[in-house]
Amino acid sequence: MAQRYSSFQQGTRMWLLQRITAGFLLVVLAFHFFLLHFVHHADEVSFLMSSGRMETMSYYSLMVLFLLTATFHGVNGVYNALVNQGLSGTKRTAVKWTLVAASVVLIVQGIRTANAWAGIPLY
Amino acid sequence: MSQSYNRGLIEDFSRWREFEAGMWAWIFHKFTGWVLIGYLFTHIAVLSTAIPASGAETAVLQAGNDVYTQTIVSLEGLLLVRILEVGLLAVAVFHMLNGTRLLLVDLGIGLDSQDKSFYASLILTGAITVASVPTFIAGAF
Amino acid sequence: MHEHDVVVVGAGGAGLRAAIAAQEAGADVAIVSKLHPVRSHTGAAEGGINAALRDADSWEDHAYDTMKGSDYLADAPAVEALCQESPEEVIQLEHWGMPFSREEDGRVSQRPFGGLSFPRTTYAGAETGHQMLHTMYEQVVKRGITVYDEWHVMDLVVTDEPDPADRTCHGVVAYDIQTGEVNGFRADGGVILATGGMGQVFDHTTNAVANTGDGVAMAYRAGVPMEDMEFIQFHPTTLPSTGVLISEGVRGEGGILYNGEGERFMFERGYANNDGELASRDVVSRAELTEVNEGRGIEDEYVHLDMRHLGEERILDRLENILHLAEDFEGADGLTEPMPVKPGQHYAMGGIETNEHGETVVDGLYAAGECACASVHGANRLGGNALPELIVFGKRAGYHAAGKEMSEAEIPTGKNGEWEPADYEFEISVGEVDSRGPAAADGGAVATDAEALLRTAVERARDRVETLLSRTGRNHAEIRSTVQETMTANVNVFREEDRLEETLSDLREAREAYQEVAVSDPSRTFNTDLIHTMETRNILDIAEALTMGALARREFRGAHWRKEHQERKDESWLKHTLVSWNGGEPELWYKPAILEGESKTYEPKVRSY
Amino acid sequence: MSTQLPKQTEEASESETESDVPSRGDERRAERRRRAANRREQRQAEEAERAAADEDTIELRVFRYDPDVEEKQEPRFDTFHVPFEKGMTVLDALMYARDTYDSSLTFRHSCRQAVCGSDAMFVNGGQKLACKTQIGELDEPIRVEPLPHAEVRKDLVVDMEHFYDQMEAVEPYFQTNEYPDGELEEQRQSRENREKVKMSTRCIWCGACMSSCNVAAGDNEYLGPAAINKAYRFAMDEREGEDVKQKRLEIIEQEHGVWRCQTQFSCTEVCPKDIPLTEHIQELKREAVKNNLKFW
Ligand SMILES: Cc1cc2nc3c(=O)[nH]c(=O)nc-3n(C[C@H](O)[C@H](O)[C@H](O)COP(=O)(O)OP(=O)(O)OC[C@H]3O[C@@H](n4cnc5c(N)ncnc54)[C@H](O)[C@@H]3O)c2cc1C
Ligand code: HEM
Ligand code: SF4
Ligand code: F3S
Ligand code: FES
Repeated sequence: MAQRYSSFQQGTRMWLLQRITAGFLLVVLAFHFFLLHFVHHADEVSFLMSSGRMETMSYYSLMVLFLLTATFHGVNGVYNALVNQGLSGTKRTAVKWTLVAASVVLIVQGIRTANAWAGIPLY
Repeated sequence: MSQSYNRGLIEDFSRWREFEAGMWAWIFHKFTGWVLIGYLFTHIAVLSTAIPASGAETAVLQAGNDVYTQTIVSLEGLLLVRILEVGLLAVAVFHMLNGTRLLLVDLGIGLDSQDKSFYASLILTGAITVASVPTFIAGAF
Repeated sequence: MHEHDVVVVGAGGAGLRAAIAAQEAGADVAIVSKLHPVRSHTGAAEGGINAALRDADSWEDHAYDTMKGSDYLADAPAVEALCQESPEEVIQLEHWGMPFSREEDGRVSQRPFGGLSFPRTTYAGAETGHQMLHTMYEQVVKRGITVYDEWHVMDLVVTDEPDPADRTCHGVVAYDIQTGEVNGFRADGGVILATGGMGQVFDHTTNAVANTGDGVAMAYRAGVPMEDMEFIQFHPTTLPSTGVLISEGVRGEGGILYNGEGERFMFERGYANNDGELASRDVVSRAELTEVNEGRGIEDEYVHLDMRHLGEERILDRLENILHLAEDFEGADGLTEPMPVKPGQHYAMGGIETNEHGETVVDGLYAAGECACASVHGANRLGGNALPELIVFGKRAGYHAAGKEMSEAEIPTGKNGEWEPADYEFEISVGEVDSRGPAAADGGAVATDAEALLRTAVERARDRVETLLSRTGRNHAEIRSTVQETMTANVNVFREEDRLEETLSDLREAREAYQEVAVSDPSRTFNTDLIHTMETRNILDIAEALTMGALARREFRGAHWRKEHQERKDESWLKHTLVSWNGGEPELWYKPAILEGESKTYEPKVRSY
Repeated sequence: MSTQLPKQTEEASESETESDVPSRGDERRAERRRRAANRREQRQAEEAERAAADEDTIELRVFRYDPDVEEKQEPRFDTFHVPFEKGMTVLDALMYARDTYDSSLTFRHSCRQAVCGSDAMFVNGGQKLACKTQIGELDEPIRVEPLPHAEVRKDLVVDMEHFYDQMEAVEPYFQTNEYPDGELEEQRQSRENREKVKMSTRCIWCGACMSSCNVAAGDNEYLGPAAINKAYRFAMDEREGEDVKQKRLEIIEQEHGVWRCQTQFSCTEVCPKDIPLTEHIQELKREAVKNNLKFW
């Protein structure tokens, strides 16, 4: 028992993370929808309004976290679905890294966008 | 388990008719999950127009003539987009509700009424979607 | 050709236990079974396993109950072995993890059962046999014992000496159901038959479709006598369409039997004025059939078992599984309607003659379980005594075959002890129709060295398969149902001389028809048509020997009721009936029952409870 | 109607034991065979017609396939008309069809009382034990197929090897490091604990659950609900002790173990023994997580 260094096996960790992110997303996605469709209606959206929200540090970090968790949750979900359908071997490795690459692109692009609003010059 | 040939070809058995709640839930959850991640990519792509927009003059921004605002406004002006958005809402709401159901199942809560909670998710999704149509369509005409 | 020290035929409770024991004793053992082990009919047993586990109980009491229950036709050395070793074997099962029902203090539960003087029936819910079978199969997996599943054993490979006592068994020939391959299994240590019951001789039985008594018939044709075949236990409450057993629990809780006229016949017709529905199995079975035969049955077939008056609450609490059984297998709702029931064949007390170590008269051939007759059940089996028989005698046979040192057997086999020829002349000829056809084989072959013997046996089996597949002729299903119908009509709970004779002639006809049997499915893959055809041959042989015994035994003992002979005749009938194949000309003979036990003699008393 | 194949004479005499050149005797026998086959066909046709005309018959559509027989190499469906009786099960109907119309109709069966687990099939689109399924509760025509996602051997018989392998992959036998000292002394087990494992011990290895699970269909190595349930049966048995439980958790936590389950619930729906499979799988997932969290 004690000699198990990695306390969490891959399967356990991913499974648990998928649930934890789901729990988090549940709250944030609800908030997101509420804010952007019910409080502010779709036809009122403009750069400045987004920008105004994004300049608040808490909102900014919440959105970045939202992006990270959603990306993980979604991509990991897709990966699981494929693996469950019997994806294995080299194909599986290929798919895995493609998904990782796509996630990185998504996250980078997302953060750049957020920065653009927040006025952080890193984009 | 593998199968030596496709037995489905011999006769269409409309097997899905026999699917039980849990199976439908699984299929819908998959479908909605994929739609959501697909949308996430699209969403970020659209929002990225904010990057060039941020270089625009304040006046331009105030007038809403920047790339970002223009993109959004023109998109939101399309009825199709509005309808798709309602669909997206439905998909998201179902995924959230059923996701909650799955989280409960993972915790071992309410396994006996897993079918009822699936039907509840469906009904609630429908209700929420219908109720939010006015909000979503607002200003589209 | 496959080679192992010990080959066990059958993977029910007896076969699995034998294999485990042989392996423990150091032998290289293989199991050959026509069903995957977990599909064996041991899984159907519900009630429990008798074992004297508690301080207030003793093996002696268990032995006494068993002898009494057997109507003094069991052999005391076997009964005592059963009762002495059952506790240890049950604890062994517990140590292997079998999920027994438990008492408050964590010990295994025991319950009372008919004919027992102490509640010593150890059980696991209403699925004792299932749990036992699976627990033992788990041990087989753990030990890595080789299992050839879905191999149908066709024949034993036995030398051809004139006297069965000089013969030696060298292995078996089997047919691979999956591929159609016929192959030999050589076993120099021994072959253990554990092929279970023979319920398919009757058309209404609690037994599985696979219970065709193959082992008994194979051993019979190889020269081993069949013992006490006329003793068949019938269960009074089985569902008419499938034979699924409705446990005695329903009557125990107060369920009532009604005939077609709505009479509570057990009382109103005076079958059992004191006990009514709770009279012993044979009494109730006979009462039900009398009602049906006299025209007071329902649809001329069954009677009603009604439990509605017990109330939904009580039924759901104590008899819930009965509701499911009636619903699933009969489409009847026990809460709103009475359940149809009729007597069904349940258990064969007789079988392959063995001693208390499972040895038969043929060297290197063993038998254990329901196919064997050691004999522990005599004329009537007590509920809960079959499962311990599987593990006790399965283990003994396994040890013996693997060469473990065992005590000297006290029960003689074959004509090695005291015996007398039968005093009965059959009007109908019995046995092989044409003793020269391939099916006539005596189990023997003209070679002496094992290798050659096996080779010829395999060749002969291949020929048989080829012949059956290539010719046209009758389908076995008609023949099988003829046998089953006549047996059920004439040799079940009621037996009268004329009708038994009639049955012998029906069987004769069926045998003649079988000469022309053919298999219409030409496939080599999973040819169940072929398997069933071979099984039908076994059913025929068994049915005949059974009927012969029933005709010869002119008394009423245990499960054997004769219209002309309404009492137990201890002076002349404290003896076992044996039928030897004799190369196709069955011979009936008797040997005395052994009533002297280790320290006491079991004096026959009137069997009343 | 009757779907009995005319007997393949060539096929049947193809065995090595018979000579290549047909002798007169062979011809005569072949002729006789043909006639017998014709007679049988006729009889069956009549029987079928009679059955079809009868009000109270049911229509059974049965999947047929046999790699060994030319006419059956192409999978197809055969129709049988079987007289209906109250209480009749799908198995009874199949047996009737086999014994009356076509003795080559092949399916596994033995106990007829839902304990041997031989006859799980795909009936009207659901995994069912044929012997435990009342005809009266089904819509007609009744379609009977072999279990999906398993290799078909012949007609309704599928290859169970893979299922058995999975069952045996979880060390499905009791293990403990300590036994009670006394002779004839049993291990103690509380009633609660026996109650806890009770349902899981009821599995009859029918394979219905495995066949219904889409994840198992996609991932051949997935242990599957029945094997996981088997592991549950031991992992939750208090008699085994903590260290053994640890080992058991490691088995079910492997790559193709519990994490594969996507809570489809179809296994639970089809299990003829009403074993709450999904619940057991979920409980093992939580056990595994808890077990791992201890070391964080
Ligand atoms: C419904 C029911 C309830 C019962 N309840 C009880 C009870 O409560 N208590 C009790 O003590 N007893 C009970 N019995 C009796 C007891 O269960 C049986 O006597 C016992 O299980 C028989 O076990 P076995 O190992 O001899 O045979 P089985 O378990 O029948 O096994 C036979 C094996 O032989 C194999 N086989 C057969 N023929 C061949 C062949 N030709 N080639 C290869 N393999 C072959 C089969 O595949 C199978 O594996 C009950 C019986 C029934 C039917
Ligand atoms: C709002 C709250 C959400 C909850 C409660 C939730 C819950 C879950 C859960 C529990 C699963 C795991 C299903 C399983 O493995 O059995 C899952 C899968 C998945 N989720 Fe979510 N989710 C949420 C939001 C999202 C979002 C925003 C996305 C998109 C980015 C997403 C995409 C996916 C995908 C792709 C899967 C995999 C589906 C599959 O198995 O094919 N989810 N979700
Ligand atoms: S768990 Fe249920 S469905 Fe699965 S094999 Fe066991 S009995 Fe059959
Ligand atoms: S159907 Fe399969 S996905 Fe899980 S709940 Fe059952 S194992
Ligand atoms: S025949 Fe045994 S389970 Fe159906």
